[in-house]
Amino acid sequence: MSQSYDRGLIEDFGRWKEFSAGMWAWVLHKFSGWVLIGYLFTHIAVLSTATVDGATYTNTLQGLEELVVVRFLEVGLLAVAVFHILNGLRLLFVDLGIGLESQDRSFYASLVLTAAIVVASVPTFLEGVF
Amino acid sequence: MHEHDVIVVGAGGAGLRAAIAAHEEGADVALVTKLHPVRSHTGAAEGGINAALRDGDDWTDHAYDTMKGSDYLGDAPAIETLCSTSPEEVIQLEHWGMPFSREDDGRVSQRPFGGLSFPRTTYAGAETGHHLLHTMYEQVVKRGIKVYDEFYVSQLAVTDHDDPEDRECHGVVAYDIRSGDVVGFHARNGVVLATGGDGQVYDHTTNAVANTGDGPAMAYRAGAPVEDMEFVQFHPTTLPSTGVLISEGVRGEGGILYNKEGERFMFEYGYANNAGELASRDVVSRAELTEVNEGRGIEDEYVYLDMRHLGDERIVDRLENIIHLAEDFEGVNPLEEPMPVKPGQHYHMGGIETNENGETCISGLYAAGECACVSVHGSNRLGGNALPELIVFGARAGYHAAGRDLGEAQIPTGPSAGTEDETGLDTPVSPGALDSPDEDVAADGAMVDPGAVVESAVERERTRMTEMLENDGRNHAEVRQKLQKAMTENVNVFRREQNLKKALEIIRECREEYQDVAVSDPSRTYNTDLIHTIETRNLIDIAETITLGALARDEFRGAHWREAHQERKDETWLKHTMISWNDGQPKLYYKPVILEGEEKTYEPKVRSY
Amino acid sequence: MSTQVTEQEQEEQETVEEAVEQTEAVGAARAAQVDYGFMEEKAEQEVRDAETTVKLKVFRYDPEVAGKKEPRFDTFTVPFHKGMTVLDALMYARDHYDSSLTFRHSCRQAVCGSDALFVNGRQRLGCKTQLADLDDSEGPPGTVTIEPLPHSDVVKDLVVDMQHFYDQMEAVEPYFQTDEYPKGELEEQRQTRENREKIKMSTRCIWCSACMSSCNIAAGDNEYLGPAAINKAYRFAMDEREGEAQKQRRLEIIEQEHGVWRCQTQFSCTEVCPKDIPLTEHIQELKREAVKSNLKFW
Amino acid sequence: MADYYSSFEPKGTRWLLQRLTAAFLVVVLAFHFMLLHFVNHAADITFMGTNLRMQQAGYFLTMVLFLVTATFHGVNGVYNALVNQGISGAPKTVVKYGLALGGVVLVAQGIRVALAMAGIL
Ligand SMILES: Cc1cc2nc3c(=O)[nH]c(=O)nc-3n(C[C@H](O)[C@H](O)[C@H](O)COP(=O)(O)OP(=O)(O)OC[C@H]3O[C@@H](n4cnc5c(N)ncnc54)[C@H](O)[C@@H]3O)c2cc1C
Ligand code: HEM
Ligand code: SF4
Ligand code: F3S
Ligand code: FES
Repeated sequence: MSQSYDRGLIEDFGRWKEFSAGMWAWVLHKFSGWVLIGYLFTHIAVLSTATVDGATYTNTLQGLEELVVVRFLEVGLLAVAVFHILNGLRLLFVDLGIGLESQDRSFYASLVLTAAIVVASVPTFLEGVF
Repeated sequence: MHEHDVIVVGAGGAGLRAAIAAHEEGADVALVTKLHPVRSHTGAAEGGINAALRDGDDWTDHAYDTMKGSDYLGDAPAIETLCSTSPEEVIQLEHWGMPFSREDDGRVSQRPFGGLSFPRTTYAGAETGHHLLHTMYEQVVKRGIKVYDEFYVSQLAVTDHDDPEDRECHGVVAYDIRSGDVVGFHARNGVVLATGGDGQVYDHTTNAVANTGDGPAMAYRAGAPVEDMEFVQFHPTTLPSTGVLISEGVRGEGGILYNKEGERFMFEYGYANNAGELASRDVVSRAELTEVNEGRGIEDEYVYLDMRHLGDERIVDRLENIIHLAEDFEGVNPLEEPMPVKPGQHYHMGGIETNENGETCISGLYAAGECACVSVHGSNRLGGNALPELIVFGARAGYHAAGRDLGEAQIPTGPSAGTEDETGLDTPVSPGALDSPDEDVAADGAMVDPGAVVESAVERERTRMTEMLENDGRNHAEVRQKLQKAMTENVNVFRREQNLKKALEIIRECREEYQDVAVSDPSRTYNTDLIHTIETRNLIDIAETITLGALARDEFRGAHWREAHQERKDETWLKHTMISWNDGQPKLYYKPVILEGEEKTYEPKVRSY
Repeated sequence: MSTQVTEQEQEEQETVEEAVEQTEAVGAARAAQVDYGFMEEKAEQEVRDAETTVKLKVFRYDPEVAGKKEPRFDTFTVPFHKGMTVLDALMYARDHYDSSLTFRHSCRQAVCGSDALFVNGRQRLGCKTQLADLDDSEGPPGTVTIEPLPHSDVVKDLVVDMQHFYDQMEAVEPYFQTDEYPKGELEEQRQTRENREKIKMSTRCIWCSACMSSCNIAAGDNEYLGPAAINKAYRFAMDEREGEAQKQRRLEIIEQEHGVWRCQTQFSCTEVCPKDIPLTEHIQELKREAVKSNLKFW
Repeated sequence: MADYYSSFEPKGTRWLLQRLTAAFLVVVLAFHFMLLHFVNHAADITFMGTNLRMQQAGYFLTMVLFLVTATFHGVNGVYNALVNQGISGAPKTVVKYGLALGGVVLVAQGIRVALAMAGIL
């Protein structure tokens, strides 16, 4: 019987500023998961050149690797993958009921660790680009 | 108009139990309540439920303790019913899944409580009332009992025969808070009032904001007498800003009370040289107020309760919930600073007069729980005796209303049970209604069709509410505050004749001011302004009966202390103070206490512990 | 529940409104002239005398009162004193300035669960929130923003529709059921201390709906049981007095389509619960119990 | 309320499998990353190298298993996410078979690629 009022945006994701750790973790985990599965499809597509012949495969791969964009995308992929793995581990622990009290800290830890790993591997990834 | 066999008004412990009982008996029952059931104030009870469950304990001992605690103003048939039935009702709760605290052998735990000769207080952590309330609501859900929640009952549909004992109650009128609709509820068999306490009469109370004594006020105006209204229990340790209760446990563990000068006043000024802080509730409350009145209170308002010396470890171990209460509701960390405390209204022993079956003198109208007075508590309630009252008498009222034969009641009700009328009560102003008094009983005597009685009550209420909404005037909050303040100043733990009279004068003023109260919120939707305004009217009527009773009873018994009358006068005062509305001209009369029970006759003794 | 009003709902609403008209609801009159004279003067005096004051910015909405049909925020200045809670401040504002300010409250001690509100961007109980604690530094904050619970239908001002929450709570068969009671008069069922300890936190729920309001999943999926209802199921599933067969049945209930598997462990429910119930932990434990019992049959 | 009950409830199963595959992926993904991005830099990858690695039965099996698990984990994850988002009825069925098909195609193509890499095809 409610004479309800639609508060529209205030209601739904308009409140993102007030999101807490767990919510961000969820958003980012989703995002990273989708990127990864998307990448898996692309990846197999690219590797499919191997079915043509060895040279095409080598050319394609090396050709791609020469593109700066691809190199940067790879760093992004790494970030996404590392975060998904770390937060995935966090989620696995949460599922086992371990360390629930420090769930927010473990989320921040995954972020920090992801950043650290990404920064640390930039030299390797971007080697030879510039 | 809704129609059911039994209508239960109020869904706290008493109301829920009554509804389940009526349902068990096969009746079509509905709960009508202004709050959703789980919001009822029964949820606030912490301590426990008294029941003689164990070997070595016996319900007759419980009865004896209760009678003694009541200072011989309880009626034996009621007390014996309470104590003999409480064990099975408690086991019933356990069978419904209530999470009681447990012993090593898996049985329910019991602990000692003030005034009891055996540790028979069954409890569920520090939140017994919460569990009791929720367990019973769950059973209501299980049985599919109809609940009209957020329906404010504002009027009983009672016929208006001259003699209240001839009147019949056919239902209630309720205001649907969500829609603003005024609806009739026709009860084919009976209406059970279980509206709880009325602590809002005072400005400082452990009671909820919703505890406004609607039930007693409505029943009183419909002709059912109210009994022993002067007996109001005050709790000595409540937090000043909210009235939240700090349990006796703190003093039990060794907490100390001191005043502004840092003196341990219970000893220093000889209020209780033996028991000190552990003296009974009324003694400690009076001591605290004396300190404040004599200028030794902090901010002229409260005293300190200190438990720091017990050590953090012990406090955390035994009184953890107190730390949270003080922090959340007073902003004080009791591990670091003393807690401010002052006395607050806690429980009302008086209420609508009923017999052991919950019946009032109006046929078809029942009452149970804190709003009723069967009289088990007499002049003073023992801790842990209110919750058993809810389930024992709630169930009985429910069964009886649904038609179960519970045998002949021993306790007589109605003005005809009175033995003598008060003649000499000298009131400065005349109490009661200001003008045409008949507004409070529905229908004229000739009306015989029950449905029509309800309909006409609905009509009246609709008119009354519309008027309140359309009138211009002042806000009720002003009147309410004035009333509450007057009651706290003049009718609390200290009762002096001149103050009581002053209170009556102010109550009269409040009545007059209430005449031009208006509701500023014009909305149909969730108009709490309207409801609070109606409640204020009820508070005025209740305040008046408390004060009248207090003025009449010139003795010191249980929670009632009179300045010039410092002893219990058994020759004259072994009787209940009764007040009937008498169509707007309150009439005071008395009814003898019944001290002869089935089990034995209780001889008044000096109440010492 | 999201507050997106669907067309159908709107229609229903209109018919309800008509029905209300037919049954002669009282109200929707003109606004009476109400004199706050005394109270308002008193308030002005108190505000002047107070060392500190607090500004309440309160969400206002009423579907049928001109000027409130479009939601707005009203600001009230309230004198602050030590120990003052958000609820105290709201009551002060109502009693001294505007008696049409509407909110649910009763116990003032965090047991009735009626005053869960959205205070400064977080679900809290008004009565359990010290104004002083809303500020990081000592002392009361300048402005406190008070809104009704997000993701719920607003009925009026700070009052939201709780029906959906109640329905979810009642969907998990929230009542004790067993077929075997101990024989003999006045015999209670036995329960170990450990078991009572295990369910202890879960039994503390006061049905305030703060958790439900804070959960994004519940906001997006109207049928999701929600943390409080799942916690209620936990309270019974883990109670050894009900026995194994009942526990299986309870696991079936929470495994339904919109049951435990919907929970994405966002933890906001646990963070806002005023009774400190470890909701996420209970939900997770139920998931594991469900998996375990499924594997057992496999 | 659950109106039917089979001894193996699919919703819980998908949830469980998502965790189990995740646990397995942690290991192989880490291995994959180390080997192909740090030990052998991506830019230096040639068919020769790949071919060499893929000819080892152990490595080959690991990679195929990786593919199968990751595909399942990814596809199942997307499906779960959509179900949680409240998809039901016809779209749900479409998504279900669409994703299953996509997964199968991906695995099939992946295995074809793997075989080619190993020089078997
Ligand atoms: C802080 C505190 C601690 C306590 N501790 C203990 C203890 O340890 N042991 C013990 O035995 N006792 C204790 N008591 C006393 C005991 O809890 C109460 O006496 C008892 O709970 C009252 O229950 P009730 O069912 O009569 O009323 P309530 O639980 O107050 O219920 C009243 C019901 O009536 C409804 N209602 C009221 N007016 C209307 C209306 N006009 N229209 C419709 N519905 C209406 C309300 O919605 C509510 O549902 C304590 C009391 C307090 C305040
Ligand atoms: C070490 C490796 C990984 C771990 C530990 C891991 C962990 C997880 C976990 C626990 C979930 C479930 C989240 C939930 O239901 O709440 C998940 C979801 C998901 N994962 Fe992974 N994952 C890993 C690798 C991958 C890879 C390689 C892919 C890509 C193919 C992937 C794609 C996904 C997707 C698409 C989801 C669904 C996301 C969503 O909920 O929307 N993951 N992952
Ligand atoms: S679980 Fe906590 S937040 Fe949720 S309704 Fe219960 S008490 Fe409120
Ligand atoms: S916030 Fe919602 S997602 Fe789960 S952990 Fe709590 S129910
Ligand atoms: S008023 Fe009861 S919970 Fe806040």
